[in-house]
Amino acid sequence: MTDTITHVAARPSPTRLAPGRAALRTGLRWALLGFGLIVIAQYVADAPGIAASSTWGSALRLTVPIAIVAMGGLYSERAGIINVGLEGMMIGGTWMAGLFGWLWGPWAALGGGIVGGLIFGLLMALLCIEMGLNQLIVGVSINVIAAALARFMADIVFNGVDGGTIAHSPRIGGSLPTIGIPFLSGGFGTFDLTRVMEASGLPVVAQLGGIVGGLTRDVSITAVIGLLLIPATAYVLWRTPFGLRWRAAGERPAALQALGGDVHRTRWLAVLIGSGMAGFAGGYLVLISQGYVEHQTAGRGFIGLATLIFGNWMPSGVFLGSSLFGFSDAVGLGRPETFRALLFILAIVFVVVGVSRIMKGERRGGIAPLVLGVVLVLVFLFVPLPSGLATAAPYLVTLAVLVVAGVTMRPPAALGHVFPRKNARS
Amino acid sequence: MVERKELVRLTGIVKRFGTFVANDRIDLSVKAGTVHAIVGENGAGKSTLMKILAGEENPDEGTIEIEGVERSFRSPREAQRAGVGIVHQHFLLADALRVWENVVLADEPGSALRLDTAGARRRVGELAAANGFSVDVDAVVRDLGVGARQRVEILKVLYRDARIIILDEPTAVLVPSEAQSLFAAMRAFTEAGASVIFISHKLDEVLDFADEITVIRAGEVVGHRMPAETSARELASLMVKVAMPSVEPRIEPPGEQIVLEGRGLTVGDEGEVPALDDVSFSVRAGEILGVAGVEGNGQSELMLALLGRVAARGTVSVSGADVSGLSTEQRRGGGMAYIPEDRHHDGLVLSMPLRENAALGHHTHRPVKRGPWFSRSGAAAVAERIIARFDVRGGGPMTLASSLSGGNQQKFIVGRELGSDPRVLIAAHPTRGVDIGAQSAVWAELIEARDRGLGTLLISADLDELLALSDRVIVFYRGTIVGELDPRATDAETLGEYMTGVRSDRIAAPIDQEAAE
Amino acid sequence: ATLVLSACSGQTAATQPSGDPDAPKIAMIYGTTGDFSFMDSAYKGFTEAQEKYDFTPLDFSSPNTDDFQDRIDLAMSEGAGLAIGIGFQYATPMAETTDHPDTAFVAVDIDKGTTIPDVTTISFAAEQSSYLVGVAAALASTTGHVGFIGGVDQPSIQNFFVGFEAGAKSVNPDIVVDSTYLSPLGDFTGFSDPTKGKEAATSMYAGGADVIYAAAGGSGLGVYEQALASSTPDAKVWAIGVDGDVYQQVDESIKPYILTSAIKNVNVAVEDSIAAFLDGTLEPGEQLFDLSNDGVGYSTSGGFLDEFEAQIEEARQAIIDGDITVPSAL
Amino acid sequence: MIRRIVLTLSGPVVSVLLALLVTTLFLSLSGYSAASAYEVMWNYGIEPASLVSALNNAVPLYIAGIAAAFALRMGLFNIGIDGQYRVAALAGAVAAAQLPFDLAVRLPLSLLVGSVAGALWALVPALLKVYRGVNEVITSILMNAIATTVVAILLANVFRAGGGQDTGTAIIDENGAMPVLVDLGIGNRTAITGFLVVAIVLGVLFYLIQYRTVFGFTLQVAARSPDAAESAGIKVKHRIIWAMLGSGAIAGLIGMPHVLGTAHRFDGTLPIDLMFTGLAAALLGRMHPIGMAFGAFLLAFVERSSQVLGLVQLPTEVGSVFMAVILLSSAIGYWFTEKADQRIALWRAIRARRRMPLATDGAEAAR
Ligand SMILES: Nc1ncnc2c1ncn2[C@@H]1O[C@H](COP(=O)(O)OP(=O)(O)OP(=O)(O)O)[C@@H](O)[C@H]1O
Ligand SMILES: Nc1ncnc2c1ncn2[C@@H]1O[C@H](COP(=O)(O)OP(=O)(O)OP(=O)(O)O)[C@@H](O)[C@H]1O
Ligand SMILES: [Mg+2]
Ligand SMILES: [Mg+2]
Repeated sequence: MTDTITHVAARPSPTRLAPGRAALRTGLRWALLGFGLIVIAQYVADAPGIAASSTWGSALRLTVPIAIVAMGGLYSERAGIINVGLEGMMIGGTWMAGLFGWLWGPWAALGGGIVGGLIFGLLMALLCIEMGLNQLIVGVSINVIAAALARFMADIVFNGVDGGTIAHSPRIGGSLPTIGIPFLSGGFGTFDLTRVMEASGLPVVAQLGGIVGGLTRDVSITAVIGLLLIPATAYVLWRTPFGLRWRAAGERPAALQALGGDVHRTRWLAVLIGSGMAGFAGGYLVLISQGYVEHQTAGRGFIGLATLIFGNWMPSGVFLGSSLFGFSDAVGLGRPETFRALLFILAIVFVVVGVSRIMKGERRGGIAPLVLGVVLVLVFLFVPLPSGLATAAPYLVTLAVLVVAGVTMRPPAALGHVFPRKNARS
Repeated sequence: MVERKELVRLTGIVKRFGTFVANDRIDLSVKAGTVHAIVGENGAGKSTLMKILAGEENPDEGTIEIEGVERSFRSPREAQRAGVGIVHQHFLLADALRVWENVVLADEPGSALRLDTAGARRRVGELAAANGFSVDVDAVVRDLGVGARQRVEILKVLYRDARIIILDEPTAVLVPSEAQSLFAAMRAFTEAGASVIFISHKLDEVLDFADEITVIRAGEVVGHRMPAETSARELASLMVKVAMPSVEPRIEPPGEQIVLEGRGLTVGDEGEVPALDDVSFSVRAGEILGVAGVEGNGQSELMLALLGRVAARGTVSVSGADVSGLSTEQRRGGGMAYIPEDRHHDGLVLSMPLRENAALGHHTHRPVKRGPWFSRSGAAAVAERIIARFDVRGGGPMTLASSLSGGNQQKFIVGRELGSDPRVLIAAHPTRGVDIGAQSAVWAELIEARDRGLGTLLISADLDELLALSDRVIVFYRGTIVGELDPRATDAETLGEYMTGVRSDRIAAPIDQEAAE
Repeated sequence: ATLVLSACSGQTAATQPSGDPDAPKIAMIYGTTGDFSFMDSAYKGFTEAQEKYDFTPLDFSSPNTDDFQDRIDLAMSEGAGLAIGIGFQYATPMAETTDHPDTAFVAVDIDKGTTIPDVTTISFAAEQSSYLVGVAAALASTTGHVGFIGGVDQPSIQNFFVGFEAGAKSVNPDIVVDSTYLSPLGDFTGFSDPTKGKEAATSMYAGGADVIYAAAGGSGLGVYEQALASSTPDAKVWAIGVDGDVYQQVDESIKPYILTSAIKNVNVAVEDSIAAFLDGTLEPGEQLFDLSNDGVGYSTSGGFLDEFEAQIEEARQAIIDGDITVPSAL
Repeated sequence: MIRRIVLTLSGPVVSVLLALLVTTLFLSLSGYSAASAYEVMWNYGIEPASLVSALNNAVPLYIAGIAAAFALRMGLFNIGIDGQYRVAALAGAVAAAQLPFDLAVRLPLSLLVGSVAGALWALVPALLKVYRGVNEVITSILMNAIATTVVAILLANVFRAGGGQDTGTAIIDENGAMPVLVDLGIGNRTAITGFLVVAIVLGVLFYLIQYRTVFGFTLQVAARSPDAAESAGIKVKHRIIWAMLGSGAIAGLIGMPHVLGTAHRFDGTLPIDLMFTGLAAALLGRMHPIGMAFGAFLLAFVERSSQVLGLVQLPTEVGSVFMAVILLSSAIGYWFTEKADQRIALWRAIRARRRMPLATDGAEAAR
């Protein structure tokens, strides 16, 4: 997660998809620094939670729905359609996943999630692309309608059925398999090395075992699918003809049209795929609670939207943003000292970033992180944190990183622009 | 001339927008291997006709024949398949995408699951090399200058194997050297058997490079000429009922008082090669100081620095008073006026009516500002005055700026900026993309303001304009002034040499520059 | 999809409430059902009463938090003989509505010790039931470490924690009691976010707690699911439910992990007041639902508490007798 | 002129009709009787007490709408209104309860305190946008969540005065509360809140600032063309900050009717969703001060009248569905009327041309 700090401004399509040598080296350096800090923080703050497999497992599971819904947003926004309706699509996803899952089991729940998202994606595409209505209005309306409809329809469909009420669907029987890496985290009934490492209590070894084990043990297949959607999307975006047209539709639709591309079809596809993904994220939540629970999206659609912007409309950025969020959320749910440990890590990273920027001569860019870092150090040392603060951990951390990162946001140039079907003038 | 095969024939093309007839029974025939120029005033219907040929608009009547086969294009794609390619008047490039991506867009090599990136880049690179275009295929379009962008547009056409290449006002934004290489490329296309349809408001180049000329007025074809048998004067009289723009040699010399002065102006972050490097100059009352230079050599930065829109080192003074510390608003209040490079980008708010546009820059004082209030009637009166005095046609104060033609938009801006009786005018490309009627009008206004004592800094890519209007010309190259010339004693060729760095009066400057890189 | 939906729809268009027109009208005014907690419980009491007694129900629910007064007025203007308000927010508007000769008021889940003239106030000693499940948790814990997950960090939920902690400490003074709230005061997502509930439980179980008391509405579902997931053949962990008997509500696979539930009989309170109103015995004044009158309690479904029954019952009796005073956050 | 008026009016009318149509369709498909639902809603809605209540409840929606519109007209989507009014309501409630002044001073001061708190909360996204280029949507979303937590902590540890389940701040006595504007006295509870005056003043101010001042003009220019604005000497960064500050200051007043008029304290259970409903009102009213007033009233009316849906055994959610559909159909309604208008204009022009002699040609028509 510390890598976010180095996350640079949006670049146009990468010349190569896999990170280059140099990028790998910097990545590795930051990962090592991060790991070192975690080890130190664990002892300084006396917080075993910071490197515990449970925390890292939670972080992964909390990251996934945000990452997926943000990727869904990426689809439509990269095509030029602002998607404020992600929350609504996600709600649609949870509802339909509840229905499908109840009727036909967990796999169907995932399909149902997609269907639920698609229903609102269709609406959005129709209104925004075909009719050219204001995309903010449509997005806001979709959120309001989805919430209202979910309850209204739950009253009709789930209420009165055995095990269902207006606020939840009957329980979904069965669950999807979880997997682990053989011999590392006990996948397929093999030996679980990381668990032994974590239990050993040895410095470095235990932490490594905790982190790796947490990230790889008993990972649900939905999470795997969800996370795979990120590189898959990156591939589609940068390496397929559709991806090129998709980006062009969001940057300069008139250019696409003039070359014979179909802007509307591209936008339709992007919005539909995106809404399906938002719905899928809803399905993911439903499989965790083994059923639809009203309001269970809990604003994750909006967090997804924030993550999408945080990630600068890039799949990699979305991944970093959502992991940052998911990790701090997991930490916030844990014991107070774990949160203090995170504070410590952030403080040190900010100071390092600040100092290195100042040494490189970027005085103005260096001051903010340095000051923030020093303040955090002081807070860590002298200020008892109010217990309630932990619930805001992910928001505070994200905000702090935004203040420090200094990313130049580069939204798709035609984001929000209506592109009429006929007589289009650029 | 040998009789050539007919490649394109348009017959009786009619196009209506609502009740307005943009093309009225137009006939046009283009022969293979020729450059066919189309001229006509702004709004005559040239672009519309070309869009019809390129499949972007459907004609209401009439037929299109390509190589004798009648076609009806339902989409740009069908036109491309038939060999028609168009370079739009306003570039249609996605800024955030790379050059090769812009070129192959919608005709990507590879399969649906895999874009053949390497192949695409190679192909585009080869095309560029074959046509003598020096563009980096991996460059992001955002970082390119106008000339390079235009080459990308042409690459798009070539990539699709067009045999009928439409260039809609390609030279409006090019400096002479760039234009020359464009003409060379055009020749190469025609020699390879393609036809070029070429729209321009610059009659000289039309006469020089076209094989045939068609004149359009108000949607109708009003004449068809061979360059050898006609003159600019005749073409102009066919197009519009105004005289060619011309400037009388000035009788009175400019005044002595210095109204605008820059000292050591430098723009650019520390540690980087500055975009504007230690530039000093002065403009006297009643003088027009021309600035020549290939686009991207610091002229834009100079304007922004003078206007106070970018952080710059050095000093700017207006009528002797140092304004370096003042905001744009204060500088304008102190008598600075500005005709921007790109009227759509920062000259007008296209989605607002002329009334509001007239108030731009005048919003700090009466009659627009009354107390804290925005006076609608005051602004409307200003707009009325500009419209009347500068002969802006196309609407009244409540007309949206976007619905005015380009030339009229330009006249409106000139009128707005001169209307406040400024002491200093910074004017960039004041007649870019404007028909000759409007051009005459704008020139006349600039001269008249000059004679009233206005000091003008005139930046233009049109060297004829520079030479005709300026009292002195300074040349920019790589952010510095490399020469100061007397327009009466110099010609476009010499200017070009300075502009491209072949000549320089700045001692040791080229070496300096090289060292800096 | 709509066809399927209307096919399984249980509702029909009823323009008028059923029952004879002369029957007394009883209004329940409340927020919205689906909180997995006292709203649902109250609604259950209301619907069950409709089956048992003859009256015309007026069902006034609203998700808004600024129209409590409106709903009281509505009940009165619709001619309700009895208006039951669910939630402490009804205390103030009911106190301010002094003139209600034709409508009796019942306010459910009001703070202990609140008396409003001409209003029957019902309060629950939730800390007492929480104390008992705290005792149970401490007895069942093998690690000497238990946990509490609250939905929203607000006094009514803190009250559960206070009682729980006191109960656990009464058995084992050295016991560690973790606590987490899923969302801050004013943000109700903590009651409906099973994903977060589950992750909070994950972290608590991993931290060594082997019994978790979930007072978190719908988020509790995640905690129960996690009890199953965190259990290993050699180390079983438990979850404790709240409000109703959670053992009866969850899936078979989870039942073995539900140690007990702290019960708060809001439905009984609603049903009782309706019955009392109908036979004319409803009196204004405070009614306390506590252990002594089985207004609160704990469940024994599943039989997991059998071995500790004596100790829990002893504590229960001590509370009833006043030998133990359970601390309260209210 | 008449055409313009008819057109402006037909937008909302078409919207409501459309919303009725869609909701009816929904109810019928789900096996409910829509007619009976509308009937009870209408009958209850037009009772004097209901109308007054809708008017009172429309006030915060209207203020929220103005707050949203104030930023939207500058092209900023202030999705942080939620957090801004939450923080402001706490600050205002504390001020109204504690300030040692008479009503005449205390009330305006408390409102001011709320406004300032809201503006300060909005300043964070504004500064981050201007100096760090961070999109205001993301920071606003974060600031909302942070507001909830910060307010909860402050309430629990500093300002809480209530006991038991009451988490509220100190009670605001009549020296700090908003007085009733006028009690119509037609039936029970027909007192109109004094906040109506605040709303009207805000509406007028909004109109004057946005539509009539040079400042409003510069906002518009900065929103539509930042470069043209800069060239004309308008500092876009300053406009962004002022627009967000203005929006936040207005947002700071959204919670005040509840705090100073209904609950007489801040208790952490502010009405939720005021932001989105207010945004809906703004969008319904096309961000025009009068249009938004209609929009806010309409939404409040539906909200109030859906309280009686229980009488016909319909879930209250029907009201929410209806409101959501109205919002959407408002957009569609305007779309329809605009299309219709274009059609009519074209048709008229063609007719006018036919009647004219063919002397003038296309070129003239273009000019
Ligand atoms: N999409 C459109 N809708 C309505 N009218 C249009 C549209 N496009 C063009 N016109 C009208 O057609 C006329 C001709 O436009 P066209 O673009 O062909 O002019 P042009 O000859 O290219 O002018 P210029 O020299 O300025 O480029 C314009 O005056 C305009 O009024
Ligand atoms: N929205 C519009 N409705 C009607 N006519 C329009 C509209 N936009 C542009 N036009 C007309 O279309 C014609 C051509 O438009 P185009 O975009 O080619 O600009 P232009 O006038 O040629 O500008 P420039 O001179 O800068 O190249 C203009 O004469 C203008 O009057
Ligand atoms: Mg043109
Ligand atoms: Mg032009």
